Amino acid sequence: MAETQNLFSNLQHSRDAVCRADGLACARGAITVFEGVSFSLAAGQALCLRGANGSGKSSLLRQLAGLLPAAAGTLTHPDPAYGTHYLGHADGLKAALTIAETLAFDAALAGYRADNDAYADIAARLGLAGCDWQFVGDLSAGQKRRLTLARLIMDPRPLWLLDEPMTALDAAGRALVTDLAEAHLENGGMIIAASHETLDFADEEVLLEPRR
Amino acid sequence: MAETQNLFSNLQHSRDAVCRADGLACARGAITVFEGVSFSLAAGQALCLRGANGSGKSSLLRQLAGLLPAAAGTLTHPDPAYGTHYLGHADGLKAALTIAETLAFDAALAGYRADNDAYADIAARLGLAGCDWQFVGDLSAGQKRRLTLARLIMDPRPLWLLDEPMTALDAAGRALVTDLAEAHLENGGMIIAASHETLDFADEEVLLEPRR
Amino acid sequence: MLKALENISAFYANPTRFMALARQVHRPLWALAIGVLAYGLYRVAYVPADYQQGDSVRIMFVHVPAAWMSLFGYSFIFIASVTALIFRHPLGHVAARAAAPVGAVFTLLALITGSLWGQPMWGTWWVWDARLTSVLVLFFIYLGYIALWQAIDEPTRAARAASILAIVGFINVPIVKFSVDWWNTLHQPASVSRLARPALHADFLYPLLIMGAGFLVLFLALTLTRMQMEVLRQRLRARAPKGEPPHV
Amino acid sequence: MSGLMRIFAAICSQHMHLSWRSGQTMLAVSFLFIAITLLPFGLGPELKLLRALAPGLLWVVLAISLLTGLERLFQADYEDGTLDRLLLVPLAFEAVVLAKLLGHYLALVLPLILAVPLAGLLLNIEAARLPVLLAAMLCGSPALVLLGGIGASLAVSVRRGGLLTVLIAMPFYVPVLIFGAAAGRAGLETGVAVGPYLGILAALSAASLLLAPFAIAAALRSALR
Amino acid sequence: MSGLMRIFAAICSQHMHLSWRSGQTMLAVSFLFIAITLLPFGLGPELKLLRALAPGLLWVVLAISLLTGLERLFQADYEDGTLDRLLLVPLAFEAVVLAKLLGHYLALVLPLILAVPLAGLLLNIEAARLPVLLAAMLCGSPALVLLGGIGASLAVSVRRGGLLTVLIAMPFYVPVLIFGAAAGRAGLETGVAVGPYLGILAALSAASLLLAPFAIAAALRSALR
Ligand code: HEM
Ligand SMILES: Nc1ncnc2c1ncn2[C@@H]1O[C@H](COP(=O)(O)OP(=O)(O)OP(=O)(O)O)[C@@H](O)[C@H]1O
Ligand SMILES: Nc1ncnc2c1ncn2[C@@H]1O[C@H](COP(=O)(O)OP(=O)(O)OP(=O)(O)O)[C@@H](O)[C@H]1O
Ligand SMILES: [Mg+2]
Ligand SMILES: [Mg+2]
Repeated sequence: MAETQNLFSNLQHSRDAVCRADGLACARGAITVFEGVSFSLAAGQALCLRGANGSGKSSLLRQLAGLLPAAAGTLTHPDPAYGTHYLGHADGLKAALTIAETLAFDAALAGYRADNDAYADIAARLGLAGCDWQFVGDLSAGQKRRLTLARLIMDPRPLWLLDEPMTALDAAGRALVTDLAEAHLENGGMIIAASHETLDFADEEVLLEPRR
Repeated sequence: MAETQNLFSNLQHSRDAVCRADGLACARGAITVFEGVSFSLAAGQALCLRGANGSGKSSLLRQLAGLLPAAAGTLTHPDPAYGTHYLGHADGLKAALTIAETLAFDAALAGYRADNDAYADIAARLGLAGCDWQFVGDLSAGQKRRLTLARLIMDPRPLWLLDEPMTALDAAGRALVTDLAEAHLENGGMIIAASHETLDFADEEVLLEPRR
Repeated sequence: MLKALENISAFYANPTRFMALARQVHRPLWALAIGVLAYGLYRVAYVPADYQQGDSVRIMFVHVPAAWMSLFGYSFIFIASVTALIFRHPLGHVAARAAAPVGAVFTLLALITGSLWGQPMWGTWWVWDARLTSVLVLFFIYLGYIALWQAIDEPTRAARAASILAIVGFINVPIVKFSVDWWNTLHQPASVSRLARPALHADFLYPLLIMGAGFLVLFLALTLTRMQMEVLRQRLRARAPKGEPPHV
Repeated sequence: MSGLMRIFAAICSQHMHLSWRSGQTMLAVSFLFIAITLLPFGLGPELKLLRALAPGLLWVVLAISLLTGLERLFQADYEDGTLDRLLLVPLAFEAVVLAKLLGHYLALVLPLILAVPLAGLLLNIEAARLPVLLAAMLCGSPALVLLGGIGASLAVSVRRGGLLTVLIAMPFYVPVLIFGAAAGRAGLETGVAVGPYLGILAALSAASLLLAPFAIAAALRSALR
Repeated sequence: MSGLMRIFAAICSQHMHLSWRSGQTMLAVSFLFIAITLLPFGLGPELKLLRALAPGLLWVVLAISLLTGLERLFQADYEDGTLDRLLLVPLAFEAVVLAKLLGHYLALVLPLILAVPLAGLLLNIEAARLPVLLAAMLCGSPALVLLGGIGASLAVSVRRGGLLTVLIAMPFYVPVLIFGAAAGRAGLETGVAVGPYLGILAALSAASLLLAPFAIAAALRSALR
């Protein structure tokens, strides 16, 4: 995490934070997608959501981010507005901005401004070339995905919600995600990720079984 | 392939078809993404494109589909209008249609019309429930991906171009893709797929190295 | 009194109790609507032809109650939406959604009968008179509200969006009315004037009031029936096991 | 039905289906009425003035409603990858384009034109004059759609190219509007022959029909690169 | 600059930046001029008539250009996931909405209004009368943006909800248009006081400012479910 230390001196998250679900249920439209999901996560732990296609992993992540209300059960989690990163299927990138402009916006949403060298550093760390002229709309699928990781680096928040974090990434990209995740866990962060692949950084799993 | 045999009695593709690239180059914007790529593929063979993020795999597939012109070199391939399926990152699905309506459109683009039972069969084969009322916009990422596979089943074309075919799919979904691919190869079809994972059905690999 | 109202409303927040009540009420309500309307029409048939307007004055007995209902309908939607959104009364959305097309049809009826009346009275189907124009705008607000309900497939999302629109739109109605009045009194040429309205004779007044009452009961009956349909549809949806169509 | 015809029909009817499903058709018609309703607020409610301006206003409102709808004619298909697919069907891409334009015309433009008589009443055009206006719009509207389609296709690769569509299409609309409004006025004044105007409008439509599919297909192909 | 203010500024300026980068700003202004140019073709070129109608026409054209642009105000952010992100910033979502609306106003509406004097000259309004028109538009346009934003946010989860935006927003535009056009006419006739009209327009804007951010934030939140 050498480069990011220029921005944040290895910020430690509170060791008391928890993220817990108790008998959680999720309704989409008229359908109950899952029911009775419970888990508990303490600082420094990572959880991998598993389940067949359509079993409600993405929906659960949106519930944790406060974007989707719970149909039943209770959720305890950090205040999403300060404590949560949510990386979903939609990447929130603007095709008409350059990489540097995108990073500057990320910085501003984190409440600060850095100089161009810092942005170039971060882009290099993410394996992206042409920081100050490459338009985001021209990036390849994996390059876009890498760019979204910048948010995790630039804005330290305790809870990361990652929906299929390995999508479109090559081997180096996967290693990058794993590195970031491990450093985050060491600093006392929490991660909940949905994936169909094995995630090296996750120590626990929750299996969502579709209600039939 | 029991269900699809209702629609197509195991159509055999011509054993003479080839797909060949000779010294192919690709330019995007002012940048040459790759140069001097050559390969050759005969009926019944599958090729996996490999390469780091941004090395030009998706661009090469678009060239093969006739959507992007070659900057240099030659391409020999079946006429895209009759001979090629291209499944890219953009899925071409309409959120406001139901699954059955989507399948009916797929059938019509293949030049025929089937009855509702046939569509329900195909949806079941793809592991999708609620064929005649579920809106595509409400499907999960993996379910959408599965639905795009219907085109491969419903319209027999010799060359399949698959961009990251395993994205968002669970274990059953991956097995489904592998099954479809193997049946296609047995029938004399050709497949070129770009992926960061190992594809069981591909016997050859081409590595794209970014030109720096 | 307020407390009692609250209790009643809480009691019927349960859709099952509402449905039980509705089953008891809906036949008498329809009977009443048909009865009052029939009696009203009978009275209208015996109203003497107007010395100025001839028989076309009979349009009034449809037009005026329809116009009243257009305003009543939107107020009804507003109150139902507030109940649903702020007091979280589950039947509010159902009532608002059920009433919207009914109100819109009454508004359209007021517009059409007004136009039909305008042709013999003013020699034209339409004038940009203040009252007419504000009814037209009201009709558009209805249309937007209905379109919003239909455009969003997910029921809870549609319900929230529609109630936001209903509430904001209700604030807009008096503003439109007031601005249109001003616009028109400033610039309406004297050549087009509304018919001079003498104090209404009792021969006209009573049939009009009866028709008004009939329209009101008709509105309530139609809305209640549509509410029942809506609740049934929601139930079928909720009970549908996975793999069955959630909408009927 | 042959395979190619089935493809043509499927593309056309899918477009119509989506327009109807998403409420576009009803909304286009409402838009016409709302625009007609807004105009008197700006211009004042004098009937005579409105009547004199009515055919021209109706044409301009029709053109603007059309443009508003055209904006996303190819945009959605471009973004979600449907255009990629439609390039890989055994039908000439020009025919694919024509199928989409036809679907757009049937689903959105025709209902709009059929709503014009009622809108004309609001602006107080005499009922007897409406057939001429309607005929003029039927003759001229294909040109509006086809030429608007050129704008829509050129703007497609530009993100949020909506207003670009408008900017590109509007100059093409000028001749149609001039003759359309002239036909409408001729229909109002007895003794002025309407036929020549209708002929010119039909000729404009025919010329666009020959030209537009090729231009649009070429523009879309290059947008997909 | 404090963190929260920086977030507000970033959201606002990103919106402006994107509008400018994608050519929206220039296009909105061109749209105004093209619409103004098309109108005489539809209405016939009599100068006196045009002059009398000019303020009203300018208001109607302004309203329609605005609506055309508003349509996609939140749509792109909704589709690409930016709205999800903006719900997770340490700023009240109402303030986020206000930042976007302000960005939209500064990038698209203000340039449009500043282009009005030139357009007015094309329609032959006397130069001395323009300041009143301009003042009226400055007072009334925030209401148009804020109320249009309500329509845009309600239509956001609807695919191609563009025309729905228009349908919802237009009834709200009626009062602004009425008083706007009245102020414009009062500006043309000497002796009629303009002040009250401007006051009403400003009051409408202020009332919308109090109401709209809450309605929009609520609508967007429920769209994201
Ligand atoms: C489309 C055209 C018309 C519309 C939209 C319209 C609208 C309305 C409305 C909204 C009301 C109820 C107002 C209230 O009670 O506060 C009303 C009442 C009435 N209208 Fe019309 N009207 C139209 C045409 C006409 C015409 C042509 C006439 C007769 C020449 C007419 C005569 C009346 C009368 C006599 C009343 C009752 C007045 C009262 O109760 O205060 N209307 N109309
Ligand atoms: N219009 C363009 N202008 C400039 N560069 C472009 C343009 N389009 C694509 N590129 C560049 O072309 C390269 C190849 O992109 P492509 O999408 O083919 O990569 P890929 O191998 O599919 O990568 P991934 O594994 O991430 O999917 C990328 O580096 C991308 O930045
Ligand atoms: N608006 C809706 N109406 C009805 N059903 C919906 C709606 N939205 C989502 N669903 C259903 O909810 C289920 C859960 O979807 P979700 O995206 O959470 O699944 P997932 O576990 O992330 O799947 P994947 O592995 O494919 O990403 C799916 O079966 C989907 O069809
Ligand atoms: Mg998912
Ligand atoms: Mg790729």
